[in-house]
Amino acid sequence: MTKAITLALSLLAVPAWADWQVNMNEGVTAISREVFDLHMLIFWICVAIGIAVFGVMFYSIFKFRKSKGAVAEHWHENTTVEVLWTVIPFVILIGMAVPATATLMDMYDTSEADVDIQITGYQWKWRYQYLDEDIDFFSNLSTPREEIMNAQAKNANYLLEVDNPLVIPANKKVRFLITANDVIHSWWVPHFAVKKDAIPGFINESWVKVEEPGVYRGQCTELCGKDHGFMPVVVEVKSEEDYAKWVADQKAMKLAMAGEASKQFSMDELLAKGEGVYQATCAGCHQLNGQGIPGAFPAITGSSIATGSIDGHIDIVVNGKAGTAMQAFKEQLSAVDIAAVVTYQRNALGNSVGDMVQPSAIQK
Amino acid sequence: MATVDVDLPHVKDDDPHHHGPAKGLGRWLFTTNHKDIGSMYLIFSLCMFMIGGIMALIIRAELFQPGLQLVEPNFFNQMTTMHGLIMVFGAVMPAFVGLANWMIPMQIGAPDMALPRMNNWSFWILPFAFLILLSSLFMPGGAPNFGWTFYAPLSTTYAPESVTFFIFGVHIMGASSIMGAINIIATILNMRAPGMTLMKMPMFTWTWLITAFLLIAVMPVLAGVVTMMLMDIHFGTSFFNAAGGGDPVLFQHVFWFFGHPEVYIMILPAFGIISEIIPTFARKRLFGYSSMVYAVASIALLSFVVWAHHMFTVGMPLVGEVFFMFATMLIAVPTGVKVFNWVATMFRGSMTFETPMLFAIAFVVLFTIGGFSGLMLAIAPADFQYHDTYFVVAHFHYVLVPGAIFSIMAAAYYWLPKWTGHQLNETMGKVHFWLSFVGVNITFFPMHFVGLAGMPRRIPDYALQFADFNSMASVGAFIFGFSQLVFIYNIIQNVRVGEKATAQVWEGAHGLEWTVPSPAPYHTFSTPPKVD
Amino acid sequence: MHEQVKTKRLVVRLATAAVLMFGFGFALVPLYEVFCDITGLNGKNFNEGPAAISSVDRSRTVKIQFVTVNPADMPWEFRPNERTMRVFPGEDKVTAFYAKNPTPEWMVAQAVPSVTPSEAAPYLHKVNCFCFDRQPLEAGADTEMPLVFVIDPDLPRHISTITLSYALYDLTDNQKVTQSSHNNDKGRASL
Amino acid sequence: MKDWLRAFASVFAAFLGVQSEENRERDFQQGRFSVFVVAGIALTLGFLLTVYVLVKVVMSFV
Repeated sequence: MTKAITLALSLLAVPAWADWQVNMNEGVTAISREVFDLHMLIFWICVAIGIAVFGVMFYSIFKFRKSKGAVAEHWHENTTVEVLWTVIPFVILIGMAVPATATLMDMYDTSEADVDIQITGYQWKWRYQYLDEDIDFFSNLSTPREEIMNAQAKNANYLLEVDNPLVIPANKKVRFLITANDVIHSWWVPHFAVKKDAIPGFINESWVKVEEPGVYRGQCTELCGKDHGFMPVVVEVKSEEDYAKWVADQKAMKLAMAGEASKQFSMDELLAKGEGVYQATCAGCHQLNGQGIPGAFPAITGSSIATGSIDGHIDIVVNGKAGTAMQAFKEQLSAVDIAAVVTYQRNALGNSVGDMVQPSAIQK
Repeated sequence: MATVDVDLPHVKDDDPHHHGPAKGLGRWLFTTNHKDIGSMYLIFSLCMFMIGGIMALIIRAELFQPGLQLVEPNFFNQMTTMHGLIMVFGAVMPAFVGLANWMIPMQIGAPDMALPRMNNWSFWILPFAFLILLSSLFMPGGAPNFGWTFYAPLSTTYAPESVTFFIFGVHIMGASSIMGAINIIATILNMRAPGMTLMKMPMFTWTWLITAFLLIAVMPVLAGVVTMMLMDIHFGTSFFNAAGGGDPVLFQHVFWFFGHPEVYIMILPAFGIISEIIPTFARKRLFGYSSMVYAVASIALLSFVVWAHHMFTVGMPLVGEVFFMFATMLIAVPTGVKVFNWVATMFRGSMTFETPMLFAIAFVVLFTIGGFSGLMLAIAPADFQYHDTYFVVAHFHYVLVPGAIFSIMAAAYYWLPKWTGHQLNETMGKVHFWLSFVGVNITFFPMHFVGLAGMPRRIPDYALQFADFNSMASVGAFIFGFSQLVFIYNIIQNVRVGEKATAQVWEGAHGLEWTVPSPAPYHTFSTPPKVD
Repeated sequence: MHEQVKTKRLVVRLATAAVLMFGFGFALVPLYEVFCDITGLNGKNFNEGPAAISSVDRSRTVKIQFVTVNPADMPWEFRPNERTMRVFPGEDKVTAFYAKNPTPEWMVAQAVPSVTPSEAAPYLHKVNCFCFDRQPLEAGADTEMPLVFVIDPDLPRHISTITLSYALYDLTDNQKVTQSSHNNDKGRASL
Repeated sequence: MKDWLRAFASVFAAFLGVQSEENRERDFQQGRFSVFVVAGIALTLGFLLTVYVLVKVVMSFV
């Protein structure tokens, strides 16, 4: 019954923002414009050849019909014509190969970069580490599950929004060192024309020099499992001053977080924060109602771990469970978040154990 | 195609000791007759086409609107993977093998295939291979969900339990293809009627001979790659696991070394069919028969040196990218140029437009569009924007659906009167054609747009800017899907009823197969025909 | 009958060709290793041990970065002591990587190196590297793992930055014979 | 020696995808299958080499 409702609801929710984009994004970097021009050049060449070929073909379809008394001729070979129609495409191809090679060489430019960022693909999120600064955070999909399940109208950036976007300076060469933690992913931002596979155990590199500040969105482009369609890439390009300010803020926030870890929280504060963390991180597998998916993901409600010893519960959230989809969230969640979500799981979703965890009790 | 002016007196094949087919199920289980085995391959391929089609409709139904409506993401990935596997290995390849089994012996004047018993066996292991594959849908963890290209480590370390069933299924399909290829080469090289020299062989037989060599060269490599996967998963080796010194990119290289010749295996027989049909309905001999034969042979050889254009974004050094870009663009010449041969055949011909000719013309037009998008994909820097988006999905569906599938339908409409002995219902044939033609374009042309706009492939849900073209594609998919029921109706109708078809069937047809009566008797050419 | 013999011979030849191609599929693995070593494809390089490099090229410096990845929830702490170094090509350099095993059990790990840009891989010689062999660590222990390397002076001049990354893989389960006390259930649960 | 030369010429024509009728008849009547296979593989390796050299030349312009 609920499926019928959601189906009806989705038909009604006419996409607020119809878009009929038919062509490639021209992009905001010199490289992406070069690629766009190359794409259009080859497209027009193909259209020209197509018109020629289909023209002759449809001409003969209409002119040489038996019903109009056409009598078939008997020649069936003419090597000079064949040589001609082989050499001409050959020359056209060379014409295409020259600019293509030039663009490809520009892309493989190995000059020194101003900012180096390590991008690591995880199963179904991205991790950004700034090599020169001590900044390291995860970027998760922030589209609410209700929108995905059609219980709520979809916002304009549906499925292309994250909680912590990657922030880079404009007009600076930013070099990306791309690798993966588990399976092969692929990091793509259409407006940069940057797409590189993230391969576990190996490192790839790419770079970008963005001219206009703004927010640019992309997605993982290599099948990486269940939520391959739900790990977007959002890059916020700031001017140099804003970027410097952002770096300073990040560092200050890191210090504050360290301080906060030693603070004592009340049960309500922990529950409120815990609910947010649960929906953003845990609901993907354990589901919103904590029932999980039988045979695939265990339920939280009435789980022996969530109602059992609190240390066991913390250990499985911090270190995960090897050989299963339960990841170690030690690096992905702050001590405060882990304390909050453990408390939430023990005192909500049908469990009411009554105890709570302080961030100081979490040693990472 | 060399005209074969056979003035064979019309011999009714009724010599006394002739025995018709056995009765009941035994006929089909133990048959060694190339016509029965050909029919079984074609019926099997049609069933697989329907199953693969249903999965495609599930995919398109989910993608009709943004948001998850029908299926959860893991099952969606199973549908895309199984759709790919069933269509490639279950619908397209068996259909071509079925057409080869039916037509090659009759086209070269041979009584049957060279190894009839192996022929029976290479068919009968196919249904079991697909039973193994399809049964994985009902196993814990579900069917394979790592795409039909099954990249490691998603297909090895992170695969569901059923990956082992997938591996054994692929092994058996590979064995069937290799045995089929050996059988076809032995038949063509050793059992041609006297006078039917290699120079006079019809184009369908020529393309199949070359495809058979390709099959023997690459199906073992596919078996190799899945065996390496098996060893990685169960026997603790590390071919593709970086921890033990392996390399996931090695998997991609070995897979695509098989993969690219495989796509030629799926299109060369289609070249052969179209080169049979267009001359018949244009009443004019194929333009440049020898160029076609030589080009198809060179395509087979050159298809081995371009595989890495599927991997431009994997992080190859610059030298590798430029090499594979140049090599791919160069081999596009002999392939693309063949389209001009067909157009030249139609030029100054005298054409009529029955259903087979309609499908053939649609093939030439739409396959060429797929060829153009393929040429755009060959440009490495631009491929950084196209790779693994819906632009690639549009490309390979244009070369496969209006390409391989339309050529199989054209072949069916072209040779069915010879197989069943009944004339075709032209109007129903045209209904099926126009519905499929409209459906195919509404489904796959918008995919070019969403692909260029930035929609990656293999995702169960998408951002709002891709919504409109996706709903169009989904509507087109249902049109195309249900119009295949008309195709099934036409086939059944043609088998059961329809006025008597003459031996010649089509006015402009040439070739030994048109010298035997319609329906083709159970045993043809027991006494080899004399070809001058 | 003559035709039977010809068919039999042809089929045997074609079948052997198929078996040879199956072997060729497996031969692609060592072929790939050799190809990687020559071209540095995919950032793999195998030039380990002392490199016969005499001269030090002081006309330019090359920036070398060290990057670490803990794949598949490897619980160890693992980071380079020095994130970036500026070196002269031809000059032997030493650095170290810090590793700590926070879990309550004995573990062993294997580091897998990778270099980018892959064009530079053949020019980076690892004289002595912790990635040559497996690194065991007792519960709670930590260590400094040495790396001695030198960059070949005939590194192409347009390469100014080399990044050397290490992925530290946990090899404890297939190394250990007895089931450890820590009940890390290694059973294959479905995903 | 003559038919080796002719085989190479025919295979090269095949790579271009153009061949005349009488060449084909001559090839199929006199040519030996093994000669053509060797010529085919040799020319494919030749094709590989020429493209590789072409790439190196084009890259040297950077």
